[in-house]
Amino acid sequence: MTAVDSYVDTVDNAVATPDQDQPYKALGLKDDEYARIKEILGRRPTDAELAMYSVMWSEHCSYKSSKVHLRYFGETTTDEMKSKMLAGIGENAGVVDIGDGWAVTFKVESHNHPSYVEPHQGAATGVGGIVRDIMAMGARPIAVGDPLRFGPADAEDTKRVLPGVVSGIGHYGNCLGLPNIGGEVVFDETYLGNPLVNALCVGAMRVEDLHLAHASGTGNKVILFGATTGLDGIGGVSVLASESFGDAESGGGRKKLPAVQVGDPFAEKVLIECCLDLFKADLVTGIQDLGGAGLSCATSELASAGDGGMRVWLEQVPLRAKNMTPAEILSSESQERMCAVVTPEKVDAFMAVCAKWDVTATVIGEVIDVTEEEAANGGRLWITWHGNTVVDVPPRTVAHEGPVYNRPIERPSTQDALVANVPDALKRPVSADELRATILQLLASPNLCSRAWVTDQYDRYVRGNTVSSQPNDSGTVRVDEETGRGVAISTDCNGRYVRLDPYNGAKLALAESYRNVSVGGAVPLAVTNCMNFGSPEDPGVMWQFSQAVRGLADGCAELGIPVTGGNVSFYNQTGDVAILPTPVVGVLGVIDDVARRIPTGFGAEAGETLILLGETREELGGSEWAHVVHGHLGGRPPAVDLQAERLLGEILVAGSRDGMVTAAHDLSEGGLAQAVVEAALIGQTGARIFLPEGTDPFVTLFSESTARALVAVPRSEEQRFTDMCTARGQAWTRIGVVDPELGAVEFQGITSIPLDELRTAWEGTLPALFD
Amino acid sequence: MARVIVDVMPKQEILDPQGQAVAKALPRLGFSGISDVRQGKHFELEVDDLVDDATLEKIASSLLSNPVIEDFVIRRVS
Amino acid sequence: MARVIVDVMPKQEILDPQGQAVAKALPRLGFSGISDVRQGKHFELEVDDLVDDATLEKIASSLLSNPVIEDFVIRRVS
Amino acid sequence: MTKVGVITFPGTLDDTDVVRAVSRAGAEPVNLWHGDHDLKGVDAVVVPGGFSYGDYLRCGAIARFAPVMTEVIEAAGKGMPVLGICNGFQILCESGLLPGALVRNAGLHYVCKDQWLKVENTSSAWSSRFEAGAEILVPVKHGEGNYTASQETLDQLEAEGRVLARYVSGNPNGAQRDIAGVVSENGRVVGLMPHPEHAIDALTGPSDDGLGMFLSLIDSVVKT
Ligand SMILES: Nc1ncnc2c1ncn2[C@@H]1O[C@H](COP(=O)(O)OP(=O)(O)O)[C@@H](O)[C@H]1O
Ligand SMILES: [Mg+2]
Repeated sequence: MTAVDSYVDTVDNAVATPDQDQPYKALGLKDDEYARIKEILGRRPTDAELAMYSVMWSEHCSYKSSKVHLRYFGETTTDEMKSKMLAGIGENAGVVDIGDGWAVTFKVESHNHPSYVEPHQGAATGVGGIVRDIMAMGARPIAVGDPLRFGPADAEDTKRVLPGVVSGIGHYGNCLGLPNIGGEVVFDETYLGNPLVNALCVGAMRVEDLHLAHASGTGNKVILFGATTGLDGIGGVSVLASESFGDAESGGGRKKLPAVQVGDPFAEKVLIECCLDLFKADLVTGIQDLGGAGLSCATSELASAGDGGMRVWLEQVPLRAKNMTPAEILSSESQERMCAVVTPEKVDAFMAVCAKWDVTATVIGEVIDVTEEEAANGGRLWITWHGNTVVDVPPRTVAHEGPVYNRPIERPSTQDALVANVPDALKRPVSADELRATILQLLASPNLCSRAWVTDQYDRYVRGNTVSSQPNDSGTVRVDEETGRGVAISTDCNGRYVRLDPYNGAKLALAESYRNVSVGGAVPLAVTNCMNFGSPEDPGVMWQFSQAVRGLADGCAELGIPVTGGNVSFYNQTGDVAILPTPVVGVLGVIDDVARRIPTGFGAEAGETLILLGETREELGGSEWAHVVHGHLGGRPPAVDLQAERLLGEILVAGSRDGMVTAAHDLSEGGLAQAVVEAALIGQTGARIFLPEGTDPFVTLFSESTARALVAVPRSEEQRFTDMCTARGQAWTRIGVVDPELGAVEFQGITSIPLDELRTAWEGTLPALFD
Repeated sequence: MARVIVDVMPKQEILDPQGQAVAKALPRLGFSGISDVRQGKHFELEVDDLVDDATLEKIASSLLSNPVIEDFVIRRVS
Repeated sequence: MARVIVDVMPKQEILDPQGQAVAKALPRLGFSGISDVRQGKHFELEVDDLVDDATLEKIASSLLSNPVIEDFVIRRVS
Repeated sequence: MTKVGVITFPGTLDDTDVVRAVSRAGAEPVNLWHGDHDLKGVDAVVVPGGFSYGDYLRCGAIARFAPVMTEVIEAAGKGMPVLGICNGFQILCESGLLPGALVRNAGLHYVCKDQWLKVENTSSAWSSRFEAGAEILVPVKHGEGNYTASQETLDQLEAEGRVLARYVSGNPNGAQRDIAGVVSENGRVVGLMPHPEHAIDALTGPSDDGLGMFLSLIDSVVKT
């Protein structure tokens, strides 16, 4: 043990040595932030306090660059939109009332940087973290999903990152027994070096079981339970969101530690069951997960959300590494831990439940009274280490009163040129052979090919409630086995659209996600998001960000569904080059009986009529065609029309309720050609498509106009369905028939491609790259 | 031809859930006196005599182990 | 206190897909001269001096390895 | 009513699905806990899938020593029907109730997919409802389902008609002789990698073909 290791900085010591140098810069704090901490405390912080503030005031935890923009979500959420919302932005995860006494909570979070450093563990612990967020709301996690983005599919580093990320997500989620019901796999040059690993979790609970993270009630005990605390990810959080990524040195002269955490999904599975038993027995007053920023975050947030006072005996924390300092214990990001506030008379029963599950649980503190003056200043969090005070701070200043930046915003000067560079002059396929080749080329391209290589590594069956998952447009799980009530979820974002027009691009992400949920027959209810962007210190990136937030919020207001939560990940960039702005949007819908969900594949009944809903315009800016065939990005993205999306959604839900629609697939990247082929391959049946007369086949097949879906309607229902569309002003076109005998997809007058050939093209790409 | 052994172990400061699971199971099975268990990987390579130590080092660090979370030891046994 | 090492390897006649995957990856990464790779497990136990060889043998055969598919070797290193 | 015990170890995942399948078949599910020292009077036991004890060390290696398994091994010796699914199959092999072992999938990846199986043994306690040679569609989902045994053991299993089912239209894990499940000598203990409990309803699974295993069990208990 070195002298440095054994030295513990106390408050007394801090008062006695006001001028001692502190490594605040290495911890990611700026001069003025450090000065502000001194001002709050009226002295220099102790090492432990400095660790707490630095980690909690990091971009990742404090949202210091995004806060001023995110407020716009609240400002645009009307009371009516809030009517189904039981908890919103600010809680661990948003909660919505889905009817029959059920509430559902869902959230997406990023684990981008750790997954680049160590793909398997980084992605695995991303799943672990989001699942604990959901548990902290009192819910049982019921499904996970994983929107992913990587560099070019054939890049060398993608061969390292993608298989690791997929195995990490699969391993952790599969071991937890949570079905993976959806996600995305997108490839783009800008994600090389900045992969995006976003993890989604959905949980369900009875409305009356909602638990919010509060530490109220003087004398209540603070119990840390789950895994022991080690040296994992010390300082990770501040490193995560800081530009000095990768060179954080923890205090105390310890050798450099890896900023990654290793997860133990088994411990988390046991923790889930243990938590649910605790909730069932009503043993918990407040609960908080330990994620980024570990105990620093859990204690300061619990305390400031309650009556403001908390006392912690830090030496009580069960450790798994030797000689850990108080600062290290407070910043450790060891996984699979939770913190609960429990009334004294329930402590024994709490401990008994933990013992049943063999979960370590320890009383580490209690809720204390605060004076009026303390309350006004942000409460009191008092932490001792073997009798010496190492932290004595107002917790609100740690958890909620971090710095707020109004960063410079500027529309990049290059934006005009980008928008002016329209795809009109690109060479288009004209002959039948060229069109055929283009269909196959797009089908096999990395962004459009089958995701089975990824999704076959995820358990989608466990819990026995999965009604739809890959390759359907949305994932659907049953929540109530008696009534059949369930929820559907989809996440989407086309970063190229957002790059061309951040405001409308975000709306387009919302529109696609909304559409994916409604084509399954569910009614969209609420929205979550994960904002992945470059450096907030770049005014151009901040412009993208602020535009995207506004677009998403305005879009939600137009659709009447609230944003219930989200996550921001900045600094996704290599040198000066930022990733495509990627506001991943997740829409959650409700379906009152999952038995009437609409599948994506054709062929439930032979001879179904295929109807194209919506209007096709020539819209190829940012399209998959321009990207795959010409490596082109420019022009404007497709126009977004949320009223049209809403109408389309209503038509689909009505079609599902009345049994008029047997399959539906939305049109998005790759346009009609891609949608037809996918629905045929998924349904394992042939189809014949007649392109409407007088239209340009290329535009009809590859344009990416929004608010469109392809539906299969039994012949007996055709009249009723089209009458309904006409009556409600929904544009529709009869575009083909399902033909099981054909064994091919025929685009009449152009080409007929056998299903086998289509399947080989669609399914071959990822195995060839990653096996 | 030589046989080379590479043992790869989780770094000391990194969680080793596998080792812990074994350590916890032992007393349940009636075995006492084992205070700690760590579990790693054991590779046996049949190696041409021309392959030098630097190459083995590279193989171990780039393919057989993940330096972010693991350490390794190389031994030539014959 | 003694450190005991137990190495557990797939039996020769049992297919070892993990070892094979490594063996196949080596030439792709530009390493030649490695003709065979087998992958097993490596355990490090901290053991009380009272624990005798027969007990270690039992731990290795009943818990650490599965005799249907694996062989093991025990070494005391200190 | 036939009582079927469903064991939960720490890390068991598919126990609720087995409970659902048992009820759907018309029997009464009884939850058994890994620490239990008796089988609560059940007529049969299912060891469900999952990652018991995290599947650390080897799949099923730690679970086999749980107190409840001592009871199961003893009851199986007296002829009680036992079904091990996936991790349950691994546990039964580790316990010595079934021959062979399950090792890492040949492709080294976890595989979740709908899998066609051909049922061969229709005389076990869990398969009498199937026609010999019937092809059924049931999900597989595992990382270590590659069935391995010595050539003599495999020959013996085949000679005695103790291959419960084989994979057809593709082998998902490299299992020797495409074996998906095996039967004990007395025909009472069955282990298989695919998940019949996830194929009891076309709404939530690829088919309802799996229900036949639970119905077979009820027949066999009524008979004895
Ligand atoms: N990383 C992933 N994890 C789980 N499911 C995924 C993943 N990527 C794609 N999927 C699933 O594959 C299907 C096709 O994905 P995608 O083409 O992105 O759908 P869409 O265009 O309808 O949004 C969907 O069911 C989607 O949820
Ligand atoms: Mg879709």
